[in-house]
Amino acid sequence: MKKIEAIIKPFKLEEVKDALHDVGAEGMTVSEVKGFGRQKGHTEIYRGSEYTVDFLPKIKIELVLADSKVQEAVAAIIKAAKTGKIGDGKIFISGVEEAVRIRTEEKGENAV
Amino acid sequence: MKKIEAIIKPFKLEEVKDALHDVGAEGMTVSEVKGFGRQKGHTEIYRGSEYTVDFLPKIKIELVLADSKVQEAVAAIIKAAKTGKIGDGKIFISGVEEAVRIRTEEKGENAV
Amino acid sequence: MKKIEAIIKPFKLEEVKDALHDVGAEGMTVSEVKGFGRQKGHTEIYRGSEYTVDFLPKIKIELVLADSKVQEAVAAIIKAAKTGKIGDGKIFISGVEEAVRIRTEEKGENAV
Amino acid sequence: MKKLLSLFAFLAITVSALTLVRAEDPPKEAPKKADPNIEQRIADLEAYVNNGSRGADAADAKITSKVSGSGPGHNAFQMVSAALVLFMTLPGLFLFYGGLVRKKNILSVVAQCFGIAGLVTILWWAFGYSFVFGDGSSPWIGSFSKFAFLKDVDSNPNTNYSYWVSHNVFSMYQLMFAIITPALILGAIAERMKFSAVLLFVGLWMVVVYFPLAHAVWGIDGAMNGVWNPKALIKSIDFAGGTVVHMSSGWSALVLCLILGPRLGFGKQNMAPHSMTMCAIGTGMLWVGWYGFNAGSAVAADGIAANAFTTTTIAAAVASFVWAMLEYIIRGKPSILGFCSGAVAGLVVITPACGFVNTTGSVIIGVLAGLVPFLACAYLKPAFKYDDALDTFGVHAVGGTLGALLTGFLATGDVNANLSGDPAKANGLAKLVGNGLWLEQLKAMAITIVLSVVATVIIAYVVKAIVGLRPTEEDETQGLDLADHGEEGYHG
Amino acid sequence: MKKLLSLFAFLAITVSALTLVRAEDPPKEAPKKADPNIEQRIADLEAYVNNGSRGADAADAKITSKVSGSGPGHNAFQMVSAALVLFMTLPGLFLFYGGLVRKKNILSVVAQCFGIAGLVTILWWAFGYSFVFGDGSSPWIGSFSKFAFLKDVDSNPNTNYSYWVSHNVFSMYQLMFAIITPALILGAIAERMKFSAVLLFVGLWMVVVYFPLAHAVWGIDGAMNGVWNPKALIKSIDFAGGTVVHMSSGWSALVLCLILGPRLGFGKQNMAPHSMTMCAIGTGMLWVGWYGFNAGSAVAADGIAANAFTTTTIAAAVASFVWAMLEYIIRGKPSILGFCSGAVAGLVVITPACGFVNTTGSVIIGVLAGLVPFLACAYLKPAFKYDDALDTFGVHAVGGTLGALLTGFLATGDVNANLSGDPAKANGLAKLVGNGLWLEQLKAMAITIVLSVVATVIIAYVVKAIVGLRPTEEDETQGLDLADHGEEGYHG
Amino acid sequence: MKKLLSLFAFLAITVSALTLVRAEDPPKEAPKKADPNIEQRIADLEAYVNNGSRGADAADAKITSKVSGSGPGHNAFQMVSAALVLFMTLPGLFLFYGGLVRKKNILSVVAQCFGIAGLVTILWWAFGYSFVFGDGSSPWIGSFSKFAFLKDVDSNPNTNYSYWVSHNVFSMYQLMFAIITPALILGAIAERMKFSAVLLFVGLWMVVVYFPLAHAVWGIDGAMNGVWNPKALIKSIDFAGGTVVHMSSGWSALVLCLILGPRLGFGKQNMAPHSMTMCAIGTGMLWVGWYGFNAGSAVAADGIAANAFTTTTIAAAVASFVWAMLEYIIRGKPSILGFCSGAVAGLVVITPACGFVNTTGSVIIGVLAGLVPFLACAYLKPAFKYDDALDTFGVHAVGGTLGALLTGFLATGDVNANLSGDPAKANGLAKLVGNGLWLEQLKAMAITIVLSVVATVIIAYVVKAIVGLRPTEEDETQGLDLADHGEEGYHG
Ligand SMILES: Nc1ncnc2c1ncn2[C@@H]1O[C@H](COP(=O)(O)OP(=O)(O)O)[C@@H](O)[C@H]1O
Ligand SMILES: Nc1ncnc2c1ncn2[C@@H]1O[C@H](COP(=O)(O)OP(=O)(O)O)[C@@H](O)[C@H]1O
Ligand SMILES: Nc1ncnc2c1ncn2[C@@H]1O[C@H](COP(=O)(O)OP(=O)(O)O)[C@@H](O)[C@H]1O
Repeated sequence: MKKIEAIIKPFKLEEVKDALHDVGAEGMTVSEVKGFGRQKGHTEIYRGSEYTVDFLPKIKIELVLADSKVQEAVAAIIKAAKTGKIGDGKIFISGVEEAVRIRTEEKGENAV
Repeated sequence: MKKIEAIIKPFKLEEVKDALHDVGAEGMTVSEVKGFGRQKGHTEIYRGSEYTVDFLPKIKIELVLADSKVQEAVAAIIKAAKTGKIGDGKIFISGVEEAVRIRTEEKGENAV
Repeated sequence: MKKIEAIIKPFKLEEVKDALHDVGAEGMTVSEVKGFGRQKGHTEIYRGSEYTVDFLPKIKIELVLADSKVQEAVAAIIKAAKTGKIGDGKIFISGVEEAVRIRTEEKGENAV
Repeated sequence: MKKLLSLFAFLAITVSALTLVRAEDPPKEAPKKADPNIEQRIADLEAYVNNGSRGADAADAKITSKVSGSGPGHNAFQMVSAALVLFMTLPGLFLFYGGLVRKKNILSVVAQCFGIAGLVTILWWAFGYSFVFGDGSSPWIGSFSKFAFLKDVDSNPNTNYSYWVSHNVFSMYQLMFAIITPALILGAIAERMKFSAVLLFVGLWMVVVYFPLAHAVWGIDGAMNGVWNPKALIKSIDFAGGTVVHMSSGWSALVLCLILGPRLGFGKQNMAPHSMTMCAIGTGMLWVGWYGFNAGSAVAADGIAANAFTTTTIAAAVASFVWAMLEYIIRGKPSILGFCSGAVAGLVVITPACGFVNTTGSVIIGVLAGLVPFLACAYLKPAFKYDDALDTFGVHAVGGTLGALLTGFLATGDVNANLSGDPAKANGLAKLVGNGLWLEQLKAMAITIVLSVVATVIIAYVVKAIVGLRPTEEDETQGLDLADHGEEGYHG
Repeated sequence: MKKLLSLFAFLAITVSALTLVRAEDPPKEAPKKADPNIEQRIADLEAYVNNGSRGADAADAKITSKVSGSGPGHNAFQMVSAALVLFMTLPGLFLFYGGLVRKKNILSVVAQCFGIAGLVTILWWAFGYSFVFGDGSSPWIGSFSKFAFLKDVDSNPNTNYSYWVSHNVFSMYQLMFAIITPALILGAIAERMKFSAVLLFVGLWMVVVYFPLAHAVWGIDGAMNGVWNPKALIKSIDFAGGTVVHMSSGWSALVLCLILGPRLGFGKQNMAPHSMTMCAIGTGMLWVGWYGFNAGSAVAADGIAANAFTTTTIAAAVASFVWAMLEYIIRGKPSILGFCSGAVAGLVVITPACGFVNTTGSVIIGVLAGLVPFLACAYLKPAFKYDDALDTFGVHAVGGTLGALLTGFLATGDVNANLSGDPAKANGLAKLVGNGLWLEQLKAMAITIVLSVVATVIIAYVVKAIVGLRPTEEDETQGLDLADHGEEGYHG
Repeated sequence: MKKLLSLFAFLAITVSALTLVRAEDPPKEAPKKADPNIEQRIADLEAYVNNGSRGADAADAKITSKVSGSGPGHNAFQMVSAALVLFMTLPGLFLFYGGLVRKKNILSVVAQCFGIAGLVTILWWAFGYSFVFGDGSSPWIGSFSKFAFLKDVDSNPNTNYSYWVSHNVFSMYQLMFAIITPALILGAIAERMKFSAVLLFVGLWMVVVYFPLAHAVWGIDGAMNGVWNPKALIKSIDFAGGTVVHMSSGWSALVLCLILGPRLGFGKQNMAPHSMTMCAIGTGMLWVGWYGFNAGSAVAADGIAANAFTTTTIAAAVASFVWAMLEYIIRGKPSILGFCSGAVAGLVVITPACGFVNTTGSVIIGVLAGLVPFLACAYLKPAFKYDDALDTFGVHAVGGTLGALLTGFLATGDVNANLSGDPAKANGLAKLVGNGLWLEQLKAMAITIVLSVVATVIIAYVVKAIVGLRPTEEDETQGLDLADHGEEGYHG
């Protein structure tokens, strides 16, 4: 099993979710994160005080899935999340040794 | 060392934490996430506009621990988090190569 | 490629970010998390009800980078995040198999 | 659906019962009266400034008045006061309470407040106002039909209650009290009572508890209206609602929360307020709005209102400070919730007293209001383990009870001439002031508690039988916002 | 920069145009008048209590008055009312609307409300007030110069509009209406109109739509001022702004939102309110502030104000309850937004009627206000797929239109003697009340709709040509808070 | 504990000092006075409408009055005004300031505001009111004992300050000023001063700075009361508190923030407002409440109040617009904080002037209020690097100073006859108006600045010595909410 972590632009979440769903990903977990990268932030001024905000709002999607489905899922994410503008985000893939579904205690690929 | 990531129902956090503590897990990190899975979401209507909310609030617990403690910890999580109803969540286990305690710069299993 | 996950004290974020930037880390993703560890929490009393808050606000920094840069990055984080007081946090390192830049579809170390 | 049906049935029955009310006899042809002379005209104008009665107001008056309508200063004050009391509920109370619940239940508090506002207004219009302020029926209950559908409640003063405030404004002012009183109960049962059950409970409770009690205490021929009813059975006094508002809601709240049982996870899960900031905002609004509640209860912008304004300010500020300083001493940290609770407790305790006690009295009340409810919330509740979620009992029942009693000890004719007015002389109150009045107060308090407790038990079981009281475990766990209203308090 | 320049150009032109206004002729030397005698002095004092005219107020008066200035009760009420109407916009409306937008646009709503407050105040001071309430010019437009720069608008009453309220207070009270009206439009175009475009649009819209319309309806010599203008061309009535405020803003809002087009992602992305709690707070404040709006429109703390206060309360509460109960029946869950929308709809619909209908009329209005706008929001909008983001059209246009019409049917001289006063007799209104008035109402409604729609189309395209209407896609996606104001609503 | 002890010691000492105050001489037996005749009765009623004095108010009056108490319109207005000024602090100011701090310190701002409300009320009751408004002592300080414990402060007017407003209402109205003034200081020292230190500082500051200054400016025999004291030493004028409220708090704030030093991480960490939305809500409430502050300062609902209401509105709206438009020009984006700061600055600058300048004056003030404090906040503060966290100095000190000076130039007898009343003639003010008054203003300003600065230095070091000023680094880092109050602003 692999874990895909995708950092995407917030307003792309719905599309990416649908795309993943279409390729058979049945579960995923998302969180609100802040990203620092090439996309530059902005400056906010509050009266005399100026603050540079380097961190931009991003969404992180985590999903664990069988090795066989990884390529398809990555392709789906790219397709849905790409705007071509800087800041579109990254996808990271790493190995997962075991998965358990708490409700049924199923293990492995059956659990994801 | 292994990393356990458990996605659980929010109101189970206290119990899971206590259970993990009981089996000797001394540290963990939790975050608020949204989950998409078999458990269906709900629909919200604001005057004429209807929105389907597919993502449900979940809690993600991450803890890194020595290989030897993994089984016990997983069992503890399952025991505490299980309600038997859909949406109970998942546990994922993956490898961790190194751990460092910032304060002391201790490394490896001493650091977790 | 490796993934570094660092749990740090919230007010250290700016310093750690700058330190990482200085050693050439061009991207990172941060999230607000709650930590449970040796650092003890506090008690809040609302009229007659007392609540123990075990979870303390922490920041999690995730960054993926080439194997060669890991040591330097870890050192930078430790330097910037250390206060010497309990609760300074942890750094975890694990393997990443693949990385993709969504915008360009670049892969591997070019993508991080 | 069942729940909805029963609610509508309830409304329909009460309203249609009234359509049976026959038209009153046609007004008797009034004998032609004389115009006032110069002296009388001046006296009428002076009456306006002094909030006194016109020559034409006397039952047997032979003259008319050239200023027979409402008077601007008093009417303006009463309208603003009514708006302020509404402000106490919407948004004051729903912020004060809403800030203290968990995020998933914030909207349920809001919906309950709005729902009560709508429901009670309809009841009030249909027969509630008449039931409370329609005189000529009984000391314990007003006339069901006299002012039904607000018939004859127009812009002219009803001199039973005010010489210079429009009758319709008075009725709206009193409506705001009728709205906030049941809304106070919400604090005890927060986070675990179904919306349909809340509405049905409140509808019945108004009819059985509030309307009769308010009539007995404030109706011109009410059994416990010591100040205005020369034939009062109990010579107790309650300026702005220690018994009617705070004791009735507070004691009912205790009973209802016992019947309901504690929230799921009570004592185990962390149920800390989701927004103390919001609670503090609500407190500020309650305090400001309370001026309408207390000073407005003079039903005139006169010296009694001025006195009530003053004592209210002092009691609230002192109690807020005392409560927080007690925490400072005992726990080492003065809390925001302490300041807020103290302020509200001060306002509650001064409520029955504000128009009857002087400044010194208000300081004493402030100190005790910071102390006694603090003890109730901090020690009584944990000791008995009932889940009075937001301390309606601890603050309103304990505070209202304390206030009603203290009024008996501290009331003084110096600040309120009505305490030795004709009705008070007739029924004996005048002699009791400063001299055993507290015994009369005790009687009124006992009646209030008995009525509230007994009626609440019965109504609660009736409601339980019809629509059920609590949501499913799943709904309660998910939160009432989504379960009952299909919305979330915050997004994104 | 271009946008800014055009804004300033606009301001500069309008203001400097006025510097050309020549000084008025010197006031004619008034012939010496006699002091009032005792009888007259008493009559003047009675006039104060009754909100009537002094002897000296008559055009041909030969006596002076010893109470020739403003009167405390009325003036106090009017000042408080003005403050309440401001409270409706800042913070009432920006919370009500702001709670309904997404987090990234909350501040843009706030900024637009504040920006409008500043801009409209400047226009009002320079010439707007004069344009609306300066008489002697035309039935369709006020005098451009009579009260320019608020010249001669001092603390003495302008008896055209009130016997006892200071002229300057009246002008500030009316300013608050002029501020909230364009701010209502913001609901339809929320989240997708540039700040510069909003300001420019509002500036032009005030001059072309609001000022003329307000003059025609409320100016003493206005074409549609049935109550006060003996020569009214259309004998319609509008107590507190059904046409002037709600229809004008509501219909303009629809047109503008159609021209703007829907928000990016409309119908696809989840655009749920970022804080229903905030929306509910705003609703409570709007309701409370609306008492200033409606009762204050009597421009006196008199019986008409009292009536308006009462009908406003009932309509709001009933409509709130009805809207939510409709949802309960149809969807199974009464929503907080339903309670809030219903309350606001009730307030909108009663606005033109509040000083003219009785309690029964207000219940009818409450029921219909809960029903008709509900249908518009829940079914009309989805059917036609226009993006009236926060339902300005559904609530204000539909509600205002409904209210203006219902006023025609339900108005009754019983609660407002002015409906059969001298001007109303002169122009024929007196006969129309209860007897075909709705046809006059229809005329006024038609004129309001035509003016609003046509003018909005033209102004929108003018603004589009000068500064453009919409932000870039990137700005809209990022949110207007950062794009237009460089700030975020919440941190940390 | 130490801190707490010293606080209580402070309270105890001040209060017990008063118990030594001996009972006043028994009131002299008043000679029997005649009843008023018809003419006098009418004149008294006219006096009510005109806010004039009754025949019986004259020092040597030989007649009584039939309207000797308070008058409804004025009293109503004053009570509402007092409530509005309280609304400015709770919740207005704590939202305005609280929105601007970081999340971890929001409750500390709330607690400080509530704590001040409680503490100052107790001081006010014990001796503060007497110290300010008790006459007969000295031009620089009031009588310590005359009205101690609010003795003799009842519902009858104290004609030194108002003919028609109840004395107790006046005292509560002024209490609200005494509460908000030290609360303004909190803006400069936010996020880094211990709660115990804040309370102790404020307690001392009230006694040393506020009470004397308020007496000198507003006491009937105050040294700088140009309008009312025929023997004023300095003929300066200050309608609603440019010197007493804004300069005193603003200059003290600067000094205190310099002594405290900057927040940990100042200039390095991001300290952006945690909720600009909340700040904007607070601004709206401050604006609305300010009508009570400014118009209420007429202590009557008369033409002067009307004028103050008008100038306040215009100055606030214009300044808000100007500040934001300056940002628009200079930075390309008008900010919400700009609109808010401008509005508050406009309100501050018009405060001393509102009852003395006309509409044109208020426009000038509005423009300068948008400009000068903007420059102070945007350029002066960064240049000097002091950490005036929420710009109390930039807005209140700079604005108050500007306002006090502009009042000297723009005041005109046309809008306020008191500028040429008997006392003003006696002390020479009448001649100075429009003619060198600004020099007198300068004197008053200098005295205010010197007193504030010197006293603050001393008090700050005294407090530092007793309880210490700053929290530990750990506490400050964690946030004062948890450290000082054991609560968090938001959960879940
Ligand atoms: N090395 C990295 N490790 C973790 N997250 C990263 C890394 N690089 C980029 N990111 C995440 O991806 C987001 C987009 O990256 P950015 O450099 O701004 O744009 P792009 O990927 O289009 O070049 C960042 O905001 C950050 O959240
Ligand atoms: N493949 C997956 N990858 C990551 N998270 C998942 C995955 N599947 C499920 N989850 C997480 O687990 C939660 C519970 O899953 P769900 O399918 O609803 O119930 P159950 O696990 O009981 O079948 C989801 O809300 C989601 O957060
Ligand atoms: N085994 C672990 N797995 C995951 N996170 C951990 C673990 N141990 C500690 N942490 C995180 O590190 C933070 C600091 O740990 P703590 O034990 O309080 O202090 P220290 O690291 O200085 O001993 C914790 O709050 C938690 O977020």
